[in-house]
Amino acid sequence: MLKDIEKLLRQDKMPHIWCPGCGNGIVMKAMLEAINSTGIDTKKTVVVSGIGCSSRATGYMNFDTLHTTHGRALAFATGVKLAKPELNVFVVTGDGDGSAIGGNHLIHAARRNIDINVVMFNNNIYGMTGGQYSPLTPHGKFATTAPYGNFDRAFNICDLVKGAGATFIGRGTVFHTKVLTEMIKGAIENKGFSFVEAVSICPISYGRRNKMGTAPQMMEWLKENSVPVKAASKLPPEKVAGKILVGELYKEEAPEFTQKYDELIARFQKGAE
Amino acid sequence: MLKDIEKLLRQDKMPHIWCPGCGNGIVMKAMLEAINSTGIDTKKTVVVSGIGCSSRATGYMNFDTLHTTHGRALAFATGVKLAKPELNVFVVTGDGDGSAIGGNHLIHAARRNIDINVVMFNNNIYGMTGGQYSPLTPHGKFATTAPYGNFDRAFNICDLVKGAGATFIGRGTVFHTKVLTEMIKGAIENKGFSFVEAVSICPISYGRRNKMGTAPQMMEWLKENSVPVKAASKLPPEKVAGKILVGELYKEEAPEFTQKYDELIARFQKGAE
Amino acid sequence: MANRKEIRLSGTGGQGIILGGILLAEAAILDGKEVVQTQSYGPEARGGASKAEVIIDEKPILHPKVVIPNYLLIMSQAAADKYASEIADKGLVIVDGTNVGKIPIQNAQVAYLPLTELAREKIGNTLTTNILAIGALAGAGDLVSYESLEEAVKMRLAKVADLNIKALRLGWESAKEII
Amino acid sequence: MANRKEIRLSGTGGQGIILGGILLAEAAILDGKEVVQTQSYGPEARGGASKAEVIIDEKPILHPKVVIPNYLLIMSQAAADKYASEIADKGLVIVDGTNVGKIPIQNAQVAYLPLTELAREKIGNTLTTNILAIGALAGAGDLVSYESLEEAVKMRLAKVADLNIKALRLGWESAKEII
Amino acid sequence: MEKLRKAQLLQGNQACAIAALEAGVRFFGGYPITPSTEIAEHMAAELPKLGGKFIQMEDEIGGMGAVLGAALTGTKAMTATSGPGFSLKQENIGFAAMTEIPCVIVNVQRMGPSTGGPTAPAQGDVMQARWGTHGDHPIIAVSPASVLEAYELTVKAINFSEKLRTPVIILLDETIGHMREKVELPAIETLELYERKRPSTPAEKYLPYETDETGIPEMADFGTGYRWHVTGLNHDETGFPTGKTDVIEKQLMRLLTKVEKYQEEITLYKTYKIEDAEYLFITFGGTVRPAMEAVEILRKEGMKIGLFQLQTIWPFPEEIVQEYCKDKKTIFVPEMNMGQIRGEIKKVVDNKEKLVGINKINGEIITPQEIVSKVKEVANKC
Amino acid sequence: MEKLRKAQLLQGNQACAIAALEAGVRFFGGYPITPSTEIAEHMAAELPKLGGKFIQMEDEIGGMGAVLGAALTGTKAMTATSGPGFSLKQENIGFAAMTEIPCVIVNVQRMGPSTGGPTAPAQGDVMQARWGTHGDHPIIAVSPASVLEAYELTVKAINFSEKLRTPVIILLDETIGHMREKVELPAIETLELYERKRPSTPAEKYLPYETDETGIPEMADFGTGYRWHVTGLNHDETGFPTGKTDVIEKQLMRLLTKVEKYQEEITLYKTYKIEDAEYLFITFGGTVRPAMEAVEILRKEGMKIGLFQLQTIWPFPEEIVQEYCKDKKTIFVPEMNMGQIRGEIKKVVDNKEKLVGINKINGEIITPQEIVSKVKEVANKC
Amino acid sequence: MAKIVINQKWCKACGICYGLCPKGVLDKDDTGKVVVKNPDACIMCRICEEHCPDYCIKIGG
Amino acid sequence: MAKIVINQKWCKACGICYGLCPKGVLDKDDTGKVVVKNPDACIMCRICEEHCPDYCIKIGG
Ligand SMILES: Cc1ncc(C[n+]2csc(CCOP(=O)(O)OP(=O)(O)O)c2C)c(N)n1
Ligand SMILES: Cc1ncc(C[n+]2csc(CCOP(=O)(O)OP(=O)(O)O)c2C)c(N)n1
Ligand code: SF4
Ligand code: SF4
Ligand code: SF4
Ligand code: SF4
Ligand code: SF4
Ligand code: SF4
Ligand SMILES: [Mg+2]
Ligand SMILES: [Mg+2]
Repeated sequence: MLKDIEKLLRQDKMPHIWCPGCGNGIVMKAMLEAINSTGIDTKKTVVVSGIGCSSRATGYMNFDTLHTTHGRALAFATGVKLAKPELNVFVVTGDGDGSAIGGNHLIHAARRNIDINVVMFNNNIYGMTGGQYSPLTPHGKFATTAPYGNFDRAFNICDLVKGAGATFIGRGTVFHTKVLTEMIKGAIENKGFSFVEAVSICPISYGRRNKMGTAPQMMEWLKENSVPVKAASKLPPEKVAGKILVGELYKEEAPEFTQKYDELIARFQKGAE
Repeated sequence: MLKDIEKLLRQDKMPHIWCPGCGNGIVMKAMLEAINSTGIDTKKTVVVSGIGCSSRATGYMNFDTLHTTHGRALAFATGVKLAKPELNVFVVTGDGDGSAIGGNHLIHAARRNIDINVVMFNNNIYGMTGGQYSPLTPHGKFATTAPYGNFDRAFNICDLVKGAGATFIGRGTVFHTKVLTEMIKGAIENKGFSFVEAVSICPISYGRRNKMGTAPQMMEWLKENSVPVKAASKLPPEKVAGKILVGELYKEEAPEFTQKYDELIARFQKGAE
Repeated sequence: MANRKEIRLSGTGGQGIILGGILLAEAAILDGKEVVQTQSYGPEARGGASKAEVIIDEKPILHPKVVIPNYLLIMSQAAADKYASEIADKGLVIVDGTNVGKIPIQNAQVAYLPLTELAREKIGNTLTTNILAIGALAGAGDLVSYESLEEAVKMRLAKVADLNIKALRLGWESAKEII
Repeated sequence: MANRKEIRLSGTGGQGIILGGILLAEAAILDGKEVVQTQSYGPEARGGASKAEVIIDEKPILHPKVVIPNYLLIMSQAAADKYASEIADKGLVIVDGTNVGKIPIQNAQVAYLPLTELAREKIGNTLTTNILAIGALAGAGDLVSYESLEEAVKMRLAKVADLNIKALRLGWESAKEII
Repeated sequence: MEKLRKAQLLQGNQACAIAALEAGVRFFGGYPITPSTEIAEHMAAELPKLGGKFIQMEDEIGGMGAVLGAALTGTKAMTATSGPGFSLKQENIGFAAMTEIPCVIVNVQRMGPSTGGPTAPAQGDVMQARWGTHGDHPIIAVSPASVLEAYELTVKAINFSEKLRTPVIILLDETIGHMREKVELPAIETLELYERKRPSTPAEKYLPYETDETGIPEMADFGTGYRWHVTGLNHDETGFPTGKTDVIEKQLMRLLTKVEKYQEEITLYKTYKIEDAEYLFITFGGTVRPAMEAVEILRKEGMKIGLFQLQTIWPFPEEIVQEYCKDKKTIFVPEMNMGQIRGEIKKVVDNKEKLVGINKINGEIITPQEIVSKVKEVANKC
Repeated sequence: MEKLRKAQLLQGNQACAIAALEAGVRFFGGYPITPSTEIAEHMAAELPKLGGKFIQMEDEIGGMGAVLGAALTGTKAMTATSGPGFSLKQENIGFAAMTEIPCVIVNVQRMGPSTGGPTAPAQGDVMQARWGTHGDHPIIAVSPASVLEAYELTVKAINFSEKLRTPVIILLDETIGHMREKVELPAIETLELYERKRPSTPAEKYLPYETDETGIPEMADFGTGYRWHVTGLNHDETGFPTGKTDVIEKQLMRLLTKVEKYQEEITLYKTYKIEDAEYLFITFGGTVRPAMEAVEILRKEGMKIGLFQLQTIWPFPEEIVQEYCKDKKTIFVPEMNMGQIRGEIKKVVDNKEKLVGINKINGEIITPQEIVSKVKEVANKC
Repeated sequence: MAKIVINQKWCKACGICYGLCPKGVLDKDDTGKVVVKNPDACIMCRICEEHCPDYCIKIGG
Repeated sequence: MAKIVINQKWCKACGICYGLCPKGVLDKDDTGKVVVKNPDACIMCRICEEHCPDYCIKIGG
């Protein structure tokens, strides 16, 4: 509930810079809800972001926050987490920030299974720079650099991080806020690399150019085009094709990177005694 | 056969710089065999590499060849192919070059399904710089920067490129040269992004430190630890676990990037008439 | 610098301020004038005040930015708060009375026009407010000829020219009235 | 520069040339001398000629590279082809006769020793050829004291010290003989 | 008289993109970044109409790589970016310099360091344009001061890159890139365009880095049977790696001096009211026009001051600047940085005391008034 | 007398790594590259023994990012690379400068441009160290000329970075990095170490970019409840983004002048036989020792020549160099590049004619003999 | 009756809350900002609270 | 009899060919380089040709 998480918000920085109807505020709220409900020590929590509209979230979240260079949040976060494994480390990233320029850090952090929780604010566009296509812009959609429709194929970003080695993967949307919050909670609870795709809406740089209507209409669209992953398995394929699957997509147990490192250190310390 | 491909070799640059027993020469030979047997126009063939022992292969292959910066072969190759789609474009890369520093270009080229054939010389190590661990160095193995055993997890690089969108994926080894050649042929025939993992041996920077013996012994190891993918499905799981699967791993039909672009251009040209 | 006209259009992101500036600038070109158009961008400005500037002169324009405007359009309260204080003596200010309260300017002529209301009621579309506004400013300030401005609107907004020309003319005339 | 001893060890990648240089250098330190050790790296050098250099002096060493060696070890034909020509007048050259043919040096003393053969036959391990070689060079050239060299071998090659000390001594003595 | 097109309102970034297309650029590889994005957007819209290719790569490094790959096929290729992206491109810019691949990089400067002020005007990347990549290397950089110059210098930049086979940097700044103004572009048929020299020898005899007295090797398009090798390693005339010290030195010296060799042709500059000037402004890019306005103001007040505008910044035209500085009482250097060009002038001016910087780094363009008051402050002291 | 450890044979890269560990570095994030890799390898082996962390990242950009993340937790952090990697790190180095995160970057220079000569000595990245990232920014760079100096200057570099909250670059070159020589390290207990200042105020009152007269803000470790915000955007004292021009200017001016403010303390140099010198060498890093040898040779022949060694290269010690140049007949500047440091001296020397470069870029170290013959050639002309 | 606390100052008039409210409790004013029209109908489902991107709505005790 | 063409100049003595030859046709000399010991036994399987990293062996017509 809002009143419970107000303490986690830098109230004096509000209202935030996001456009009317931008989904970023909703995703950020889900993050704060999840953090609040898991009861992790907020003094020992660090949120790291790259550059983009979404990445500005760090400015509003009341933790130690780090707004890095474009695409590099996970590299910085890796340093934070490895240097001080007792910290809870989150990464806020956009679809451009995290899957275009930051794609390499994403797959390698996943590979290492380092205990970082990534929330990718996926608005299917480069919002901050005014609407260029991103690796998650669907085929055929319009963008300022895709004036004839995008003919890149989009990543299924959850498939990609799975191929890379992530141990927790979930997806929610700004319509499905409860699921989204649950997924972020799942990420926090997973001791390893966790990835949550938060499907968001950008009425200004994406919706407008693609004639998707107002923010509430985009919300409606999300509702109609999503299927809970559990339900999906019971539905006929044609009801699932092209739909956004929401919920927990993958989970696996595997050794965590900083823990392995600390075991090595412990081995030396024992040796020294 | 060697005599058939000698014309594709820059004889005056031989012998090559690779160490005694290095698998790179074998992989390069498989590439030349495949190119030769498919009969593609060798004047219209460009091979692009990054930096590493393996990436030096471009210096010996008698095409237009481009030895770029570390990790960037696919970016350059994308420019070559898109600018002149009639060219046959190959990328030679190492496990470090292609999956560490070059990982992002790899997944994005796969996503776009651009018609480039990537052969990754996987010796599980950074050979050129003397034996640091790579993203494909198996967990627990030793390297100069992993003096206590590698505690990174390795990518299954074929899974990764699959998650990213590659439309042809195959694997061979320097022991299984026929399979390797077949896979590269398959790559050439696929009109889209193709990826071939060539499992190689580096007796000097990897084998020695990991007590894997001489080059013929490493060959033997490859033989014993590989299973053809077709056979694998019929074997009990315990016979397959930890083994290198060789053969065609994935194939899919999908629109190719430069072709889509050319269709757009054609649309305009028609419009102009 | 006598002939140099420094124009500042201010409002809030999404109000079409920059388009307004471009139309004024293109009209000036059609009039055979020299012209420069600039704007202040900024992610910070999302929802906040933003501005577009136009300088029109007979001779080549050196410094391309408005130093102190002779002509000022204020289309939102945020813009008023930020820009209302800067205006040349004897300058002209047009304020969208629908959105903006009284502003404390003494040294210049200030005209309050209910621009948004006019657009809503008389044109039937508040999206034309910016066109109406530049019509008003240009008309009152004698910045460009009406013909050129209409021509500019026709070129840029070909698909929706009719509606916008209606708005333009309304703006132009309502300003002429009050001056 | 009178006391400056410039030593070049040349051979082929994998022959342990650099280790040899390090051992010489560490022995020189034990002798209380100043010493610098460098080498030429290069991926190009894989399988080709490579070199390690040591400079020993009584006083601080300024320029850290060999300009023209007084002492030269040649362990492979590739190295001979590349480095045999450069030697100071009255210098000393030791050639592994097992691997290298005659070299055309006139201005220095050249000793052909079957180093690899000695290592194979007398030590039973050709991997000790480099140790044998620096023993020979140090012995013939009076570069460092035997004790220091043995100490250096013990420190660096603790695990396989015995075999290597055997090789070292053999090298040292065979050189002393021929000089 | 010069043939001109009809007057139109154009943005600096747009003018740059239009010029590139008209000068024959048929490949653009980039990554969006404020305040350069309009260039990419224009390219995305127009290139396919001309049979050219636009690609938005995964990052700036990839954009630069793609440009170089395309250039090797014989295509004129370009990218555009701003500070953070320019930093990322540096490694591959060095590759272009080393391998002599023609290409043009537009850097629409914004305020730095780091993310700084994405939409704030600045001129802080002047030295980076020269020294951003590792190792000694040749580079050319030009900097326009108006929308028309953005057009003209882009055409020149492309010509220089093709002629000298070297990366050329166009240093726009936010002021010029985002400004719209009236321009009358030269008629297309009046453009003088240059294409890299293709091999005059058959494939068997082709030595890709052999040169005649021009110092510029001929360049074969990939896919035409020349089967040559391109590497960023030290290489010899054949293009293959070498470790031979004399060969390395020879190739590098040619590389480093080839730009000097054409310096006269490359050096573009303008002067303003300089004939009787006792005082001088030296400036470039977005600070030129406020400084010109300052000339006007100061001259009205009786000060004999003129202006020297560097259009070509790199290689720095030392001799010409020295010449113009010689008999001046004071030389004022307005820059939206802390004195990067002033540092270069310092190397050649006879008396350093005469050199005065007028610097501004607060995210706004320097104004004529600020320049005037600084000039007066100093001049009164003299 | 100074307390020293037992003499030992150490490699330059190794000495640098040892110094870093002894000066308290507990995090290393890097990516292998010749000729710097030994530093990473040493760190990988030793850090876990000390409870510190080593990570080999996916590339140099990531390495630099990880270092900055670690530094924010209060850990002294370092990376090492060479030219191509140094180019890639530039964007994040700018971030460190802007956000004032202490960190040390070792660049073991190799021959450039581009891939160049990976194992060939060169000093071609001097200007890049200063200007490699976009925008005006502060930077400190030191360059050792011996294995002992590699140790000493690494300790200094770490202290400078902590004290001034700024990235510090150690410009080794292949010569020094790969050379082994006898060294007697100072006893550990004699090291003077410096740690960044932690906040003296409680979290509620903490303004992360507020400063007293030191000009250096206090820095809270992440995870200690200070809940502060770090951004590469222009920011105010609170650390949050601002668009206010006066605030931007104030913060940037502090950033840019903080290094100058401590210039005296930062400026390290050595002189050699300079008392009666009529001629002077000015040099740094790997060219110092051949030049010293040249001093010896030339003095034997009766030439009164001395040597000034820059240990701190950036900020360039203009005044001191000017002072030392003043009464000299000729100033010779040996460099393994085309005159990068010479360019800086040119800015301050009274008579440019007196300045003579001795440059070598063929992949081999410059020799005393080459220096001597160049000196003679010039001196004979005088 | 449900307590509905609105922070109009932060409201950006996006329309999500009154668009999604299942009970027509919320509406817009002239400028599109949220107003409470029909508080009694509120069923405290919190859909508005959860979906307001601007942290303007608090529902309930 | 199979034609076995060896290019000793390029051979780096890695041992792969004579290690893998199923028929003991190939052997090493003093320096480890390949020599043909038993040409008659060759079954022309080309294993050696395919696996020689240094392009030293050609088998057959
Ligand atoms: C190195 C670099 N390249 C490009 C940019 C410009 N840039 C800023 S944000 C952005 C894209 C943001 O897209 P996304 O990550 O999806 O975030 P959104 O704004 O959509 O939330 C880009 C390209 C930059 N700041 N730095
Ligand atoms: C930007 C950059 N970083 C690092 C290096 C150093 N480097 C050269 S090759 C290489 C690794 C090569 O490994 P891999 O790609 O596996 O090739 P291999 O040598 O094993 O065939 C590295 C790190 C470089 N040349 N450029
Ligand atoms: S541009 Fe899009 S993503 Fe950015 S703040 Fe506006 S609506 Fe949100
Ligand atoms: S180091 Fe390894 S990969 Fe490189 S040439 Fe030698 S054996 Fe081959
Ligand atoms: S809580 Fe539910 S019913 Fe009540 S106002 Fe909000 S959305 Fe409407
Ligand atoms: S959802 Fe929030 S911002 Fe949008 S209209 Fe409702 S209260 Fe206002
Ligand atoms: S072809 Fe077969 S049998 Fe003949 S030599 Fe080669 S490996 Fe042996
Ligand atoms: S495989 Fe080739 S290189 Fe190796 S020993 Fe045989 S012939 Fe020589
Ligand atoms: Mg986005
Ligand atoms: Mg490898």
